Order: sequence, then C-alpha cells, then structure tokens
Amino acid sequence: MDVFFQQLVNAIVLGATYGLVALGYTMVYGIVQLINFAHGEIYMLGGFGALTTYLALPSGTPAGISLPLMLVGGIAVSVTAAVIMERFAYRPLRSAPRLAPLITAIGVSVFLQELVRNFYPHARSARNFPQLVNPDYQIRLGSNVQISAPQLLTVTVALVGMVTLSTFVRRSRTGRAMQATAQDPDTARLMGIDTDRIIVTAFVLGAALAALAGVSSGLQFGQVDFHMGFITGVKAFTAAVLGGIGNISGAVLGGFILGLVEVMATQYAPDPFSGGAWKDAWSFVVLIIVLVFRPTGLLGERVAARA
Amino acid sequence: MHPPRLVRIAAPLLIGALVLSACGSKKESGGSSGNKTLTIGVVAPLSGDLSAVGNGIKNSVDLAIKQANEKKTVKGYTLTMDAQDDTAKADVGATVAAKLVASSGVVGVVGPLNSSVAKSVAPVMAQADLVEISPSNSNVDLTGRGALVTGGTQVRPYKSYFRVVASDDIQGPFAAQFAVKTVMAKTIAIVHDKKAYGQGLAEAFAKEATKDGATVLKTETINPGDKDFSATITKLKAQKPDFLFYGGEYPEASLLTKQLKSAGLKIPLMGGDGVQSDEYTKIAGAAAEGDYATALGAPTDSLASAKQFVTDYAAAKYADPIGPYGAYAYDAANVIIAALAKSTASGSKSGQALRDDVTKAVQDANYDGITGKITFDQFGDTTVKVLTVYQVKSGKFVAAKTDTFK
Amino acid sequence: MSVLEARAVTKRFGGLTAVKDVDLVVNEGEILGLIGPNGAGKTTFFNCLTGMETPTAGDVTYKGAPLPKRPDLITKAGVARTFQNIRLFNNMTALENVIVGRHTRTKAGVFAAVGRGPRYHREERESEQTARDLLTFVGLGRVGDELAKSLPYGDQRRLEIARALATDPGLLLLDEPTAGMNPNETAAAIDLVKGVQARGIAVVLIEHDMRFVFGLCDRVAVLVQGQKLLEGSPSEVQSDDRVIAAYLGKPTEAETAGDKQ
Amino acid sequence: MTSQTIPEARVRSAPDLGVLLTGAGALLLVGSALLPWAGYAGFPGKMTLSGYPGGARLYVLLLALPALALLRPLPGRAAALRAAANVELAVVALTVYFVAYAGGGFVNVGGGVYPAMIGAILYLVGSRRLPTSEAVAEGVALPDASWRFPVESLVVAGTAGLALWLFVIGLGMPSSSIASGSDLTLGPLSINDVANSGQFLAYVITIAGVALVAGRLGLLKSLTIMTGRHPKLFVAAGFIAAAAFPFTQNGSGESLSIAARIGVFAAAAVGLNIVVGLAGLLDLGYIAFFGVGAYFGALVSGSVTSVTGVHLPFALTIVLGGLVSGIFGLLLGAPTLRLRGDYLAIVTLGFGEIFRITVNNLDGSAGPSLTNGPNGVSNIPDLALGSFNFGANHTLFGIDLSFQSNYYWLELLLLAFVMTSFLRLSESRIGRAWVAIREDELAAAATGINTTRLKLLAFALGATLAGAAGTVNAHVVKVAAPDSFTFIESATLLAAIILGGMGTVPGALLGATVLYLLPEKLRFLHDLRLLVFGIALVLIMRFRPEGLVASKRRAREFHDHETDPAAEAVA
Repeated sequence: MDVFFQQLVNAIVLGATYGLVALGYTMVYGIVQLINFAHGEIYMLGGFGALTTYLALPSGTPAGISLPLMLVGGIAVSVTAAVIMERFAYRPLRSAPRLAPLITAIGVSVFLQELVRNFYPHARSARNFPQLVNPDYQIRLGSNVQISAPQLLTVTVALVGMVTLSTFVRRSRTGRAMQATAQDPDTARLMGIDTDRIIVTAFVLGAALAALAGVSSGLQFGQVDFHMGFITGVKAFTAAVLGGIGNISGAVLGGFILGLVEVMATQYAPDPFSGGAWKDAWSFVVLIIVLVFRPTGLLGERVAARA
Repeated sequence: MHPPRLVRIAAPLLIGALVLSACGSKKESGGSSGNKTLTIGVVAPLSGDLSAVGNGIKNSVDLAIKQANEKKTVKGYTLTMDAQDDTAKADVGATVAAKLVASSGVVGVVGPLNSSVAKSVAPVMAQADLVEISPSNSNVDLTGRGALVTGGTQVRPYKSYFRVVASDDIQGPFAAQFAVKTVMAKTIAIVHDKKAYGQGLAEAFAKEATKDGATVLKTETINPGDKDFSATITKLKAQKPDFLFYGGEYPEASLLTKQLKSAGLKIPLMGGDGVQSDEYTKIAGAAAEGDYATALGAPTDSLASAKQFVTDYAAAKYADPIGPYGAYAYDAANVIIAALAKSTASGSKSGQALRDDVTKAVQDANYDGITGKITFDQFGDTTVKVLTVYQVKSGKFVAAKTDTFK
Repeated sequence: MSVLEARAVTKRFGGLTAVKDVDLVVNEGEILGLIGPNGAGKTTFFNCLTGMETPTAGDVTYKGAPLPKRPDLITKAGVARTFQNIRLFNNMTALENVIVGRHTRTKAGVFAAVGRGPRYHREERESEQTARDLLTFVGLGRVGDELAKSLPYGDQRRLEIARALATDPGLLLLDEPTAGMNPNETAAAIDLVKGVQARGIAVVLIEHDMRFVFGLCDRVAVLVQGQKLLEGSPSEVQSDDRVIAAYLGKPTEAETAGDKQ
Repeated sequence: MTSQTIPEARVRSAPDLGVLLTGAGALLLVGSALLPWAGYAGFPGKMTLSGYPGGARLYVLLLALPALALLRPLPGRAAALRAAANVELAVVALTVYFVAYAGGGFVNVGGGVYPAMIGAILYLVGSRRLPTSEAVAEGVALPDASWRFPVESLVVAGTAGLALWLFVIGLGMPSSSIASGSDLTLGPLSINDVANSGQFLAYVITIAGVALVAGRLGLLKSLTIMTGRHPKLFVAAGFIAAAAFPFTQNGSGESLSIAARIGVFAAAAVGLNIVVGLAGLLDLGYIAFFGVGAYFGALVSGSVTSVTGVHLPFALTIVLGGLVSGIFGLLLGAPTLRLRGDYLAIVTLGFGEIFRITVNNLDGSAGPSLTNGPNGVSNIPDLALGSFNFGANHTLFGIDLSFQSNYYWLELLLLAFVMTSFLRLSESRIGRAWVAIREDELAAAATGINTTRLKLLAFALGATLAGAAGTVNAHVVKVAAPDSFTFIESATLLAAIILGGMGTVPGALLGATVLYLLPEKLRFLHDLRLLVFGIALVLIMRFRPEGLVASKRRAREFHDHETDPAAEAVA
C-alpha cells in the first residue's frame, strides 16, 4: 500500500505542474478560442527569467530573499513575452481564418526556443538551476511515504496559484468581465467591456501561472533547458482538454488526472504495456476514452458557442 | 511627389552598404596560396533537443581540421568542414547525405549521432563509396552484427561505414561483468530511455548480468526529455535493488541519479559512454558520487593528447560543451585526415578515385587517437576491445578498471 | 390523403416541456401555417420533425412510413426544411449550394469521382441543370456564381428554399420564410410558396406575419406554450378568441415577434 | 496588342525624360550584368566572370528586362516599371553590400558595380517620371482566331518551363556551409555563407519582383485566363517540366533528394488537405498515417531487419500500404468524429503520439515484436522493376542521372496521382458534400448529407493517400524509424497546407516547397536557421493569413469586391 500512496504523492506533484500550465491554455482558449502552442515556451521562459534573477543577485543572498525575487523575475519575463506575443503575433490575426493563428503559434514556439538556445549564455544544454530548497529534505507522510521539500513547494505554489486565479476570476470586476467575454464577446463589447484588455489579461494571468510552474520545476529538478516547454506544453494542453477547455476547475482537474494516469500507468499498467515508455500512450488513451463519452471534457467547456 | 516607401528604405540601405563596406582594405587575390581544398563533412543534429550533443561532435571535428591545417598534415591541401544538420531525423539524413555526396570536394564524413539516421545516411554514402565514420552509433545492425546475436553470419551492409565506438554487444556485457564480478551487485535494476542506443546497451547488459548470476529486475523505461522520474523510482525502490544500470545519455541520467538518491535509494548508477561526460557530474553534483560509466579504450585522461584536446577545445571557445561523443568525433576526423594524407601523398587524385582511396586507407587505419588505438575490422567495427570503467570520485570520472573484453 | 402525420409529439428539455402532445396532419399539396407567440415551441416542433432533435415521446409518419431518426435520412425520405436564421454554405456559390441539395438523389462515389466515367459526367450535368432550373424557379437565375454570403438577405432565403427543393421533397418545412423581408420581397415570397405548392409539394410554414399566413395558407394551426391550441381554416383561426387572447395576453412578445430574429 | 492600349499616353508622343532615363538606366544595368562584380578571386557564384551574367547578376539582368515595355505604351507600364525599379534597386544594393562585405571592403568590388549603381538609380528616377495613365492593365484577351490555340499553348507551356527554370535556380543554389580552415573565413560565417545568403535573398526578392511586374502588366491575369482555358495542357506541361528536372542536374543527387522529399511531403499534404481543407477536420496527428504506410512498406520490403520476412512486389505494397493506413483512419475516425473542432484536434494529436509510442515499443521487450522499436526497420533494399534497379545511377540520352532521379520520378508519379485524385474529388459530389460539412454541419445534414459517413470517408481517404506516400518514402530513406513520426512532422504538414492556402493543390505544393526548401536553403544561417524559420512562419501568417495561394473560394472571401477573372475574360 505504501507504494500506492507514494505514487499518489508523485502523481499530485506531477499533476500540479500540468494543472498550473493548463490554466494558461484554458483561459486563452476560453476567450479567443486559440490553441496557444507557444504557452509551453512561456513556462520555459519563466524558469530562465528566475535563473537570470538569481544570477543577477549577489552571491550569498539568503534563499528567503532570493526566492521571492526569482519568482518575480520569472513572472516578469513570462508576462512580458506573453504580452508581446499577443500584441504582435496573435492580435493582427483576430479576423483571419481559424487555423492561421495555429501556425503562428507554432512559429512563435520555435522562435522562442531558438532564441533561448542561441542567445541565453550556455543554454544549449541544460543549465543548472540553484536548488535553494534541498531535495534531500524529505517530509515523511507515512512509514514509507515521503515528499521532498521542493515537491511540496511545487504543490503549494500550484494550489496557491489556482486558488488565487479562481478567486480572481469569480470575484474581481476584471474576472467577471473575462467570464462575460468568454460567454459572448460581442455582447461583452456592447456592454462596454474592453475585450482587447481582457484578452491581454488572460494572456498575462496564464503567463504568470506558467512562470510559477517554470520556477518550481527549476527548483525541483535543479535545471532548466530550452526545450522543457514542449513536452509540458503538450501535456498541459491535453489536461486542459481533458477537464473541459475554457473551464478553470477543469484544467486543474485535468492536470491532476493526467498526472495520476501517467504515474499509475508506470506502476500498475499490465505488462508489457507498463513503464515510462507507455505512460504517455495511456494518457492519450484515457483522453480519447473520456472525450468519446464526454465530448466536451470532464467538467464541460465554458466557451462561447460560435457558428 | 513623395518617394515610395521602398525607395525610402532602399536608398539609405544602398548608401549605408557603401559606407560600411568602404572601410576595408584591398584584398590580395588568389586566396590561400594555390592550396587545393578538401572537405570533411559532418552529419549531426545541430538544432533541436539533441543540438548540444550534435554540436559537440561538429566542434570537435572543426578543431581537428583546424589543427591539421596548422600542422599541414595533408600537404598541398587546405581542409574545410561542411557540417549538415540532420535534425535527428532519418529522412533529413538521406537528404544531407545526398548533398555531401554531390559535393565533389567532400572526401569523408563524420557522423551521424543517431543510429536511426545512420541507417538512411549509410546507404547513400556507400553508393558513392564516401567514407563515413560514426562517433556514436552502437546499433548492432549497422555493421551486420545483428546476425551474430541470432546465430547467423555477419554480412557488412554498408561498405564505407565505420565506427569508433563499441557496439552494444560489447560495451553492455563488459559493464555487466564489472557490475556483477567487481561491484558484486546482486539485485540489479535496469532503466533505459527507449532509444536505440540506450535500449541496445541495456538489453546487452541485462543478458550478460543474468548469465553471470545476478538477479535482474524487470526493465523500466523513461522518456528522453522527461524530468520527473519519481514514479519509476518509487516502483524500483519497492523491489530493493542494490545497483542500477541506465542505458541512455547524461541529461536524463544525471537527473535520474539525483532523484534516486533524494528518494533515499542510495545505490550506484552505471551507464555507458553516453553518461561518461563531465556534464553528468556537473549536473548531478554530489548525487553522482560513486556512480559508474564505461567507455571504449584506455582512460583518456591518462593520455597527454586527450588532456590537450580538452584544453584546446576550451581555448577555441565553442558555444557547446564537448559532450559524450566529442572525443570520438575528434578521433574519427583525425582518422579521415590521416587517410587523406596517405591517399594524397602518392600523387594528385581527386573525385571518385580519391574517395575510393580514402575509404581503403580508413579500412587499413592504425591511428593512435585520444580514445586509444583505432583500427577497424572487415565490417567497419572498431577492433579495439579495451574498455574502461570509470567511477565518480570527488565530482570527477576516475578510471576504476581497464580491461580487454572477452 | 395525408403526407405527414405527427401523433402526440412531446419534447422535454430537463424540466421544461417545449412541445407537449402535439398532433398534426399535413395533407398532400396543402400549405399549412404554424403560428403562435414566441417560445411556443414551433421551431422545436420542426426540429423534432426533421431529426435535429429526438422527440421525447410520440411518433411521426411520412406517407405512411415511420420517419427515420437521422436528419439526412429524413431529407432522403422526402422532408426538407429551411432555418429560422438562414444556414447556407456561405463560401460556396449559389449554384453549388443548390447542387449540394442533389446529394441524396445522386450516387457518384469516390471511385466514380476519381475515375470520371460517362455516367459520372451525365450525373454531374443533370445535377447542374436541375440546380440551374431551381435557381431560375426561385428567381435567382442570374446570381448562380455569386458566393452565398454575398447575396442580399431576401435572396439568401430564396436560395435556401431552392436548396431544399433540390432534394426532391414531398414536404417542405419553412421556418419564418419572410423574416427580415420588406413588403415587396414578402409579396414575392407568397408567389414562391404558391409555386412550390403548384409543384405538388406540401408546405408547412412557421410565420409571424399574419397577413402572409392568412393570405396564403389553406389551414392554420396555433401552438401556445408547446400545445396545439386549435387548428382550422384561416378564417376560423382568425376569429377565435383564444388565439387573440394568446397573442394579446403577452402583447410585448407579440410586438417584438415580427422584427426580432 | 489589344485595342485598349491606344489611349492618352500616345498623345504626348515626344520621347519624354522618364522614358529616356529609364531606358538609359536599364541599358547600364544590362551592361553591368556582363562585367565582373567581385574584384577578387575566391568569391563564389560566378560573380568574377566577365561577359557572363553569373550569380546575382542574372537577377539584375532579369529585372532590367521590363524596360522593353518602353517600346510600347502598354497600360500598367509605369506601375510595372516602378515596381521593377524598386526591386532592382534592392537587389543591386543587397548584392553590392554582400560582395563588398565578403571582400572586406568596397575597394574590392569589381568594375560592374559602378554602372549597376548608377543604372539602378537612373532606372528608379526615370520610372518615377513615366507618364501614368489611369488604365489598369487588363488581362490580354486574344481574339478567337485559328492562331489562338498554338499561341496560348506556347505561353502556357512556356510558363511551366519558366517555373521549372526558376525552381532549378532556387534549388541549385549552393547552400552548403563550408567553414573553418579556409583563410576566407569571416568570423562565424564563411565567404560562401555570406555569398550564398546574399544570393538567396536576391533570388527571393527577384522572384517576388517578377511576380509584381507581371501583375502590374496584367500578365498574371492573362495567364490565369489562358491556363483556365487549357487546364490540361498546363498540367501536362508542368508535369513534363517537373519530369525533366533530373536532366538539369549533371548527375548530382543533391537537389533531387530535396525535390523528392518535397514531392513526398506534398503528396501527404494534399491528402491532409482533404481532411482539413475540404472537410474542415483539424488533424494534428496526420503523420501517423504516413507512418503506418512507411512501416507497412518497410515490413514487406524483404528487408533483413523486418520480422515478417515477406517481400511483396512494390506495386502491391503501395496499394496495400494505402489500404492499411485507410483502415487505421477509419479506426480512429469512427469513435471520435462526434467531437467538435479542437477536441478532434487533440484526439488526433493523441493518436499520433500513441502511434509513435507504439511503434517505438513493439520490439519484443516492451511489447509484441513487430517494428524493432527504436531501431526501426532498416536496410530496406532498393526497388527493382524488372532489370531496372532504382538504386543505381543511370545514363539516359547521354545524360548522367543519379539514382535519386529514379525515386524522384516515382514520387512525381505518386504526386500526380494524388493531385488528380484530390482535384477530381474536390469538384465532385463528394467534395461538395465535404465543403458543405465544413461550412455548416447541421445544414449539411438537413440537406441530406450523411455527415458521419462523409467525415469518416475524408479521414479514410486522407489516411490512404498518406499511407501510399509513406510506403514510397520508406523506400527512399531506406528506414522506417519512430523519430520520423513526431508531432512536429504533423504540425509541419498542417503548416504546409495552411501556408500554401487551404483546399488547393497548388497551395499544398507551394506550402510543402516553402516548408521543406526554406530550412534547406537557410542552412547558411547555421544555428539561427530555426529561429529565422519561426519568424518566417509568423510573418507569412501575419501578411497572408489566407495562405500564399488562396483557393477561389477563399480569395473571394478575402477580396469580396474583386470580380472573377473568368467572368472578365468573357466580357
């Protein structure tokens, strides 16, 4: 049983990152129906932003100071990139055929990866990320079940991020305007909502959460690299769809389910279809099964129905 | 009348171009004093996930060529490099191979990194009898060794294909013998990255380890590019192994060993030449202490030339690290250069005749490289059966045992 | 003789009953008007007849045989329709829109299309000819090569009718055929519907323009809150107090009914 | 040429300053193209030869040719010449810059540079002073006479030939990145890199310029009319031109290898076009069907690494490969076609990944033994048709042909078949039904279309064509390995048809060309290659969101008020 609970912990940690990144996909999709394939790169930039901040700080800065600053730095870089991306790559394509922005997104994704690879010093292979939170520090949850400090941090950051976001969207004026825009952008515009601003807000919030995920991933694994966004991005997108795209709770749920499927498939899937080599296949099989029975995801989508 | 936009842009461009280019000096015509040029091609992934490893190969070849030009190793010729990005894909590999074959100045090729790419590159090279030396392919089929495993006769599939690394069926068993007989591992966990190199190595290891009497747990797999291996580690931990063999390369291996030890599974990790890299110890830090890796040849750091290579590489300030195959690529390039020196010495040849000669010369090569002595058997495999096991001590790979594989 | 018989058709959405126990018989060659205040369930009833919605209860027969379940099979059986908010294939030409209507009456499959034998060519020619005739019939003979979406509103409604006619229906269901039309266009629409009737096709139409309904229809059925209030000749319906009450009872809706949508 | 050309321009008949300046500029440019531009040896691209317009000088010459229009006051002449002069200035400036930069200073340029610069400026100034008439060039409508057919045929065939010629120039341009060792190295870039990048840029600009000039002179419209009148001839001429390509290669396989790659991916892109362009189903895992074909082809090729040991004749392989792939299309399609737009996209993406993971695992250790896992099925033998071995170099009509020509022709045939199928389908009852579904699924169902069946059909047919292309590709690259079927490959194929213009054959062709040629030609950029590629994708979508070749429908969608050229031709 210990193994099961340990794997559960592993699943929650993995799912937390997926969920956090999935939120960015879901918010942008909910409002502009754009699959922002470059969102994974925003996550990657968050990690590099934090690394840069760390390197800029005088050595010996206590973790209590550098860690919050790194978060701020990571968020700043991700948000800036997302805003620029929205303004110059996506906004001009609002009225273009539906698939054009998809290609733009792929282009932006390639561009950002290569930008980091070529111009960030020594980023061609993975860069070591300061392990400010000691991974050897294990918190015992049971006789043989444990969670390491950085893993706990990842989960905490994710939960705080998710709760903050959902409170923001439900309670704040801007949040309600976002919901309105997602439901019916034309009416929202008539009601005096500045939809451009709302769309930017969605990008900004998504980027900030992705940056949080990027930084906590850096802390957890002790490295960041230029292609870390691709796999996480695809997984997060899957999570968002699994939960019901456009649906904020859905993204979180989707993230955790995806984490659970991957981890449990590694441990329990019948031989020879178990292990890391098959786990992603299992994720997609679960996704396909879910969508066959619930065509708009587990919690249903929250997107304006547009003809 | 306003000038059109293009004029407003183009006119300053024209003027700017002239101003910029005006400050220069008259160039001597003739270029490089009548020297003829020969080119060594490189096929490796220079972009994407594997670009760091691929560029390590490219840079090492570049270094070899620069040094050969300085020393005038190939008299009467200037060597150049033509590096082609295969993007780690077989079909791109076929295209760049055709490109190199078509370029008449190309007389030898180093690469590719991946065995699957090699399988589309080698046929094109063989067609033109253009010599190709891979610094990293270990797949048994490339030299027909696959038939040996199943009990058949070995037939060479690609007549101009060579490699300077050991194939999986040598390195894997060598590592297994060390693990079982020297480290005295009893219960061995095996993990690989499900790539041709990692899987081939891990399977060969498992076979030998079982034969030697160790208990080998069911092989686990991870995905290249993944960072979170906690699920695999939890699964392994429950089976209480005392040794872990990893088939794959250092980026994943270093994360794996770190997470392994954080999770409290404090057993040594052993890998092949894809792990034996300074990057491994750099990323894994203290967690790598006590881990093992094998590599072909006698310990490189005991050779002055190998130390010199590392120094020279650093001095050349390349953007990418040497990587696991840089040293092999450097040797591969030097084998081709030596073959060129031999082939051109007997008189001026060019085109196909030269390519044929170089291929022959490589076949007969007997070269003291930084990874050891290099000679090839009739199938293109290195005949060197000397391998070394390294262990991480105080953050560095140190030779633990050098032996001849039997 | 009846073309369509609907017996006790009921449609519930969760707790809401949109259509309740509606019986309706359409006779061959007649024009039947379906009126009622907004939200009376007229369009839902249409959707139940054409397979867009599955009725919760009740059954429908067309020319004596039970109506199939899927929209395309219903169309194939002979019931065609138009939509309240026009649904054309916007980026196809008017002619192509109508040719698509021939889909169920033609056969060419993949191999015929790639191989292009004489039979294929004959079928294509026939489809195009039929489509051109129908365009002329609805008065759009000159705009066949225009994109559907670039046509004026009234023409789009006609085009939708032409497309429906191309399926060779025995019964045509028109959902607010004059919505958004000016008086001239409405007058022309009367002629068009009569023309359709003259081709031997029965017509059921949902309409808010009472003059149009009472001027055109042979019979009128009134739907209120999902139930059939009454059915009869235009004069009977016109003089029935309950109908007036049903409309006047909710004057605001009755007023907006005409110009909304 | 036509009666429309007479108006006012002729009234001011005195040779005016504009005409003189433009003519003088053009003459200077032509002259300069025959003089050497690089004053030092070692500059590649034949820029040092005199009396021969080598390298970028060819483009300079080409862009001076529109000045011939000065002889007749054609409508649109002034606009065309202005465009030509603008582009000419850009090409001259660019080329001079690159020659001077590579040479280490302006002092090293050759004698041709000076007249070129003066000529370019005169050309520009002169063209700005040309009398402008309001008349916009219309397409030339030839009268219905007995000589019309031969003339039009010649023009149509000539266009196909010209297109090939331009393609040959583009493909044949050296792109190798020879670095190190040479004393001509310029920092990170070699002299070849600099020269090649300059020439490639000049080439791209020139092509755009020629298209611009042709448009201004109404030639494009004429061409549209003529090809519209002789579509079969145009296609045949294009096919012959494409088939003649290997004869221009002097026995080299380099360009053929790229062209063959473009061909096979264009074929797959056309197949994807059925699914996405016609039926409107977004498919992000399409490469899996290509992979099914490739693996099938590899497994029955008689390769020693194939576990089946079966060796089927190739003609049968390609048909069966298509069928097997089509069955996979049905298997995927059946449960998922209810899904709307982007949900379908993620499911197809998932299917693509499942395929890749599965073939990576079916090696006997992590699953049943079938595909050799990550090693793939390799050592695929060369095709042989009777005594004709596809793997050998041949000589035909005294011209050496590399073995890649054989595969190139094979893929050309495949492409021709796929294109014909697509075109015929798209204009048939089935194709119209697909478009109807794309436009409005509910209305399509109400019009009698069995939407589920037709969507399945689209999936299956798209998969079949991809499968056929895959079997061919397996024989060309000699290995079927999992790395070749990643999500990026699907995305690239999708990008090809969106970039080219959805739902059109020329679009898929052009898109595949751009996406597979551009990275090849950008090799001189070394590490910046993908960076520039990413920017290029963003920019193309920014400025032509409807794709490079918009379909007739889409063109009208975007430019509603423009009238149909065919209608004009009749008028």
